[in-house]
Amino acid sequence: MGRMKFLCDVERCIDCSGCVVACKEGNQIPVGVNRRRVITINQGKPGEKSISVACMHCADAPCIAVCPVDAIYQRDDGIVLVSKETCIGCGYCFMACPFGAPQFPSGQVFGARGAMDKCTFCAGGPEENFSEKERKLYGQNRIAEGKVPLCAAMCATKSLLAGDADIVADVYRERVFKRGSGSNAWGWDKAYKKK
Amino acid sequence: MAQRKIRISPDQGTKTESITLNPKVARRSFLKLSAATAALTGVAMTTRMTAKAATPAAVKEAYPDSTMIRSICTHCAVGCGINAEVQNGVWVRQEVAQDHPVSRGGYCCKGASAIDMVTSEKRLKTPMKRVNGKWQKITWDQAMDEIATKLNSIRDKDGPDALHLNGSAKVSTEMAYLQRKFAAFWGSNNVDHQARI
Amino acid sequence: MTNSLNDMRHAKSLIFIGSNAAEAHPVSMQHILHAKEVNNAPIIVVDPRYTKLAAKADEFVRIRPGTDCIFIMGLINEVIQKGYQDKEFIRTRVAGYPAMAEVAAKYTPEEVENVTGIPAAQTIKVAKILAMNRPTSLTWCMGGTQHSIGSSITRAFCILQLVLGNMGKSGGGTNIFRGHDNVQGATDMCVLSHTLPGYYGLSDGSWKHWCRVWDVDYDYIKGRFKEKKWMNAKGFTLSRWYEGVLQEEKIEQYTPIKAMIQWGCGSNSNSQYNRVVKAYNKLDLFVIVDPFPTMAAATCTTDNVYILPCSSQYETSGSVTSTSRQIQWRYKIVEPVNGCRDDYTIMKDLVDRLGFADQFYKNIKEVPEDITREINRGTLTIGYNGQTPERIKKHMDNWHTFDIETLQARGGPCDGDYFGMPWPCWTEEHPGTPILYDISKPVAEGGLPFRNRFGLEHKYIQSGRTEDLLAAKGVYNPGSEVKGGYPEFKDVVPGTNWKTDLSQKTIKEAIKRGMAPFGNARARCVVWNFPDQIPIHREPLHSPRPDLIQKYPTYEDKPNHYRVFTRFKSEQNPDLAAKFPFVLTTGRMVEHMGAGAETRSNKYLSELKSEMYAEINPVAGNNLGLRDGEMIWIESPEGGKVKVKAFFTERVDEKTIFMPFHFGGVLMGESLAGNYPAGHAPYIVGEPANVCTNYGYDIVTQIQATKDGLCKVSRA
Amino acid sequence: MNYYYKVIMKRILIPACIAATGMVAAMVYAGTDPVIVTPIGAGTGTSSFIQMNDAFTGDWQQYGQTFTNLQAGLFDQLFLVILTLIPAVFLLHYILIGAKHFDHEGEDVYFFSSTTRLIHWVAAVSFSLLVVTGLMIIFGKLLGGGTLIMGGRIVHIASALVFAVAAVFMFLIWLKDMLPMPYDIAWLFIMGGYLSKKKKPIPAGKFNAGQKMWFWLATVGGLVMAYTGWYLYTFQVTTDQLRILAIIHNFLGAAMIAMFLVHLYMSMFAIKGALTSMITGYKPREEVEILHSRYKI
Repeated sequence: MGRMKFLCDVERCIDCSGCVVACKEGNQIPVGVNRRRVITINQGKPGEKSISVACMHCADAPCIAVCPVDAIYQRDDGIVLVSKETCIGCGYCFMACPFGAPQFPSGQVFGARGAMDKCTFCAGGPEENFSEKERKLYGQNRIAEGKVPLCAAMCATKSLLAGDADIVADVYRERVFKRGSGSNAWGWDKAYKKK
Repeated sequence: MAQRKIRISPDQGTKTESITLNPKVARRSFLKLSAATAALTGVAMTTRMTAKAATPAAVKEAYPDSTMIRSICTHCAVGCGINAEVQNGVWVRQEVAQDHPVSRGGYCCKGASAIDMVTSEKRLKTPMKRVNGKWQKITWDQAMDEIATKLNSIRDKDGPDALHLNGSAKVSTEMAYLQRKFAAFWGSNNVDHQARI
Repeated sequence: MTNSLNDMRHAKSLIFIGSNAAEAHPVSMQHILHAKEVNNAPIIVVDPRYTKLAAKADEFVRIRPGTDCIFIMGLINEVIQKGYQDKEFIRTRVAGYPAMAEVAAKYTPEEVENVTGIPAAQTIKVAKILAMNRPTSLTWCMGGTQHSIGSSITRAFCILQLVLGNMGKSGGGTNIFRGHDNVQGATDMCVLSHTLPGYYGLSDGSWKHWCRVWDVDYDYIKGRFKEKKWMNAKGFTLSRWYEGVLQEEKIEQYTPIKAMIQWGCGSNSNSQYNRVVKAYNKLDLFVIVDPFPTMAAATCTTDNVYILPCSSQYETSGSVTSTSRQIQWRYKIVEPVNGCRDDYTIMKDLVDRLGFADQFYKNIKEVPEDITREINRGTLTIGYNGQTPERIKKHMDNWHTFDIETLQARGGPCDGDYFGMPWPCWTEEHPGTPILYDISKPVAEGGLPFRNRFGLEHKYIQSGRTEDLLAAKGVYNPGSEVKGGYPEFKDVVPGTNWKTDLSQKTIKEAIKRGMAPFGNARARCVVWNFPDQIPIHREPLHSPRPDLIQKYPTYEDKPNHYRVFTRFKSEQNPDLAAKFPFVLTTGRMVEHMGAGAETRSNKYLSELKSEMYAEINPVAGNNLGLRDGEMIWIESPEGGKVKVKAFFTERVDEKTIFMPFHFGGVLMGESLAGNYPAGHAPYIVGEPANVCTNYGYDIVTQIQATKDGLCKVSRA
Repeated sequence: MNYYYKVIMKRILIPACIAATGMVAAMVYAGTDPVIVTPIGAGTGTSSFIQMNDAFTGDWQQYGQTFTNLQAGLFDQLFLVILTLIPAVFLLHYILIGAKHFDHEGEDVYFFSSTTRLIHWVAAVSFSLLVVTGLMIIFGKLLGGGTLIMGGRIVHIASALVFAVAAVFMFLIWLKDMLPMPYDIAWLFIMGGYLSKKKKPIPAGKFNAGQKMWFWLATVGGLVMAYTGWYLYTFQVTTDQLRILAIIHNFLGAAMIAMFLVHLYMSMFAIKGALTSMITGYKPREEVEILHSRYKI
């Protein structure tokens, strides 16, 4: 059983924002919504580290637990998706998320938040695969095409890994082994430890 | 003009497995990504990106009848490969050039939005001329006629060295060559490009 | 680059000087980090700024801008003092080494510390790291070249690699990362005012060679010039063409510049940009050819300005040469959009109307393939002759067959070729040369000795013996007929040499005999045709260390430097540093490119980095009473000033201000957003940093010195 | 779900404390600027990971987890309990003790001025909408979410604006009568006399202690709700602050809904004709003399 996961290799991330723009351009996301972001700590000092983060598609996703309308659901391959037509934009998922993944474009009335938008692992949404509606609401459905999410595929230094958890872990383990040192994968304890 | 259309068939994976679907998404049957990872191993940096359809019926192309055309990113000199998915003469999607030997599908933020060079709303649409401090749209013929007339009169009056041509490192090698050749045929060495700075 | 990006995977150590690959060439980091992870290669970053690349480095060396030469010469000295130098390599393949070593001996680690600010211990440490981890890949970019002694600095880099014996080796080499996507190709085609395509120069022989290639009469071309002497005279350059318009400095040309065509060139990458703007408004005719309106369009207040919307490179086809000298083909993805026209069409339209189309397009019927063929025919010096359009396309179609480690095709239609046939690619069967000056391979398989560029006249005293420039006995590519140095090939076809024999028989003959057409020689440490024959340090024109000017003075003023008087000594004023206490340096950021016309017209990139800023150290900022995020004025000694946001960061040290140079659309505090054609102003505008970059040009190349100027800062 | 349940049992004290101290905390928190990157000295792998977490979402372990646990397991149940238990108690009260009847034929006292009534009804309508739409959001999954609930959210925001204004006016016009008095304690001891069927004068001024409690909750609490709600609407605070604000909003909302139900029962069922007084402005003299015995007519 495949289980999709993200992993950002902190040692390799160079803060080029390739993943961010790949996601935005590929899924035609409005300006202001960041499904994926890169942050840098200790900028300009020794110990500067960057990391790219989006929805981690957690095993026991807090967002699903707090959603008052059950708009968020998890597929069997672990991908957490939101139904934009069910979402009411309350923002609880944002408060529950350890990664700051849920994003809210401005809605029509009072500028209140519209339906939540977040990383789909490039797996579209609950609409029919490749339908115009799916593309408009959620962007590409690359998983249905058998392709890797854009951010990971376009990562300049192959820092961001995405895909079957076992393979991602293998690749990362191999890297850490080659380096002779290294730390754990960032975010994995929070996102995936419960299963 | 050269326009070769290339079709690239995706790598076929070896592993395939059917999966039980979440009741919520039961009506969709999607692919099992046996190794859907853009991960590169630390040793070989090879890409394992294999996928196989669960059932042939489930696979419907995102952009039917599209063709894949290869190009090279126009930003920096690394020369990252670009796979452009074109449907009915429209560039619909920038695909990942995972098998390009230098970039291995990698892009920085500029390269990841290469398609924007073509789709940007800010692209100029017609030749323009400044008249009384205002930009005025003119036709190509008018623009080229006026420019050529003025160039010729400057050449006659002041000589060929009264023109300076700033060429470009953003054009193709062929075009760069034409720019240098143009200066030679025009009769001046006043030609230069960004490599100077 | 002598090697390729992929070859950097084999480096055992990497040193970057004035290069921020993580921001300027992010994808190259894939290979650089591979070397770091797999080979445990230490990465040394020498930069005034703690860049994003430095964040990945093992050793960060903070250097004062403009002192690269003395640091490298100090390293060379340290290498020699400790006996780390590759004695065999120097004996057999390097010329002028003793004279160079004598000069380097002056640059002790302590002197280096005094001038550059790098602790002596660190210089010693870096020398040891480089010596212990060979081969070293050395990379520089504009941080190494944009100085008044840029040409000396780059030569120092090369000499360091020669002394360490890192040239012609996998994992070694001098790997200069070029900036724009086709800056290598355009440079090879010499859109340059001092040479004809293929670096032939401007001599009569060169003109005659190219007239043969173009199939036109030499006299016809001569007739196109005002007088013959202008054919051989270097023209104005991109960095100082505006002096030809303004005439504020003495120009050496019979007429001022009256007309300007700016084709795919964002203007705000020019230093002294406010003076460039002045020149724009003095022109009788100004034509801008670009897909996006550049800042040049917005700065003009006069009429007689035309904008021609050309298509992007994705809407046309042609070859492009990457920094690894690989030639790749861009297929046309879509037809030009929105009524734009591609470059070739615009050129054709123009040439037709100017009335020399029949001569100009004599051999060009199919565009662009026939142009490629003409390039193949004429550009013999650097081996552009094997890369026929058919072969380039074949490589593109089969790029998946190339091995990532060696870049050589394994099987398939391109079997044995190196990706993109890195030049020199001597014949249509030649696989390309992946590593320059590599004598471990036969010439026919991509090997190459050093070029015998300067004949046999010059002699050196080497190890007590007098030697010419040819390589020592025993240094040759496998299969070479001559087992040692040999001069270049000529008179295979009588009256021609390998560079001018259009039948290419000379080249083929050389390859057949296992030899390089350009001979087998030594690399020079002494360049007798440069003002400084051996690289020495000279203080920047605007030096923040007045006490050093006496000891390291700059050059004498140079009249007729690319047709314009250029100040050196008269510009170097020791009193300046008191009034302008900060060193101003500029650089790239990853989100934008060049002058930014393209990237600032991209909504996603504009969103990522939407404001112009100046990096200032918190200590310096607090001493000036500034707050982070406050607007400040930065002023140059020439009177250029920009109003930008202060960004407090420890990336820069307390004496340095850094600005990215991609912004435009605002000039000295005034927004020009309204001057763009309606609806085509970029999403974001900002002050161009180059309004503030100082006067100063390289003595040889006239590259502008944007990295080591002075400035002062005040609250806006 | 089970997991969260356990955690709630363990952590029931923490949220209670937060709710208690939260109002003050929220004021302090919401005033500070959101910090995106906290530069702390060079870190080892682990410490830089902690910094990264902070940069993304603040201290998730402390606040995020608490919010998640409360929202996932407690809030909807708390509201369910309030919505069922309180009406059930009142039903019992209605059956066992029954409503109080006062003589509506006799003399009436002019009790509420027209301005007062207007403001009351503006507040009442907007507050009812807030309650209804608030409950719609809380029980959104029963209604299927989507446009209906999204619309509910919009109405919630709109009514909140109206209510916030009305609450200020209510506060000003009733403040004098709503100040706590010593006899309010006596009122509380006898539970306002609602547990007895006897018509005995009850110690209360113009408003009794129960009404005072409702007043303070509705006005001050309402303004706290408006304040927290404003940030839940704009999101212009750090994530940690948002979490605290959301917790306060929910707990306080629960309390307000509970008091709202009490108020509804009292005005519509427990005292016959009480509703009329807020419409006409007149109360029966007998009612005033019994239930508001200290009020000088």
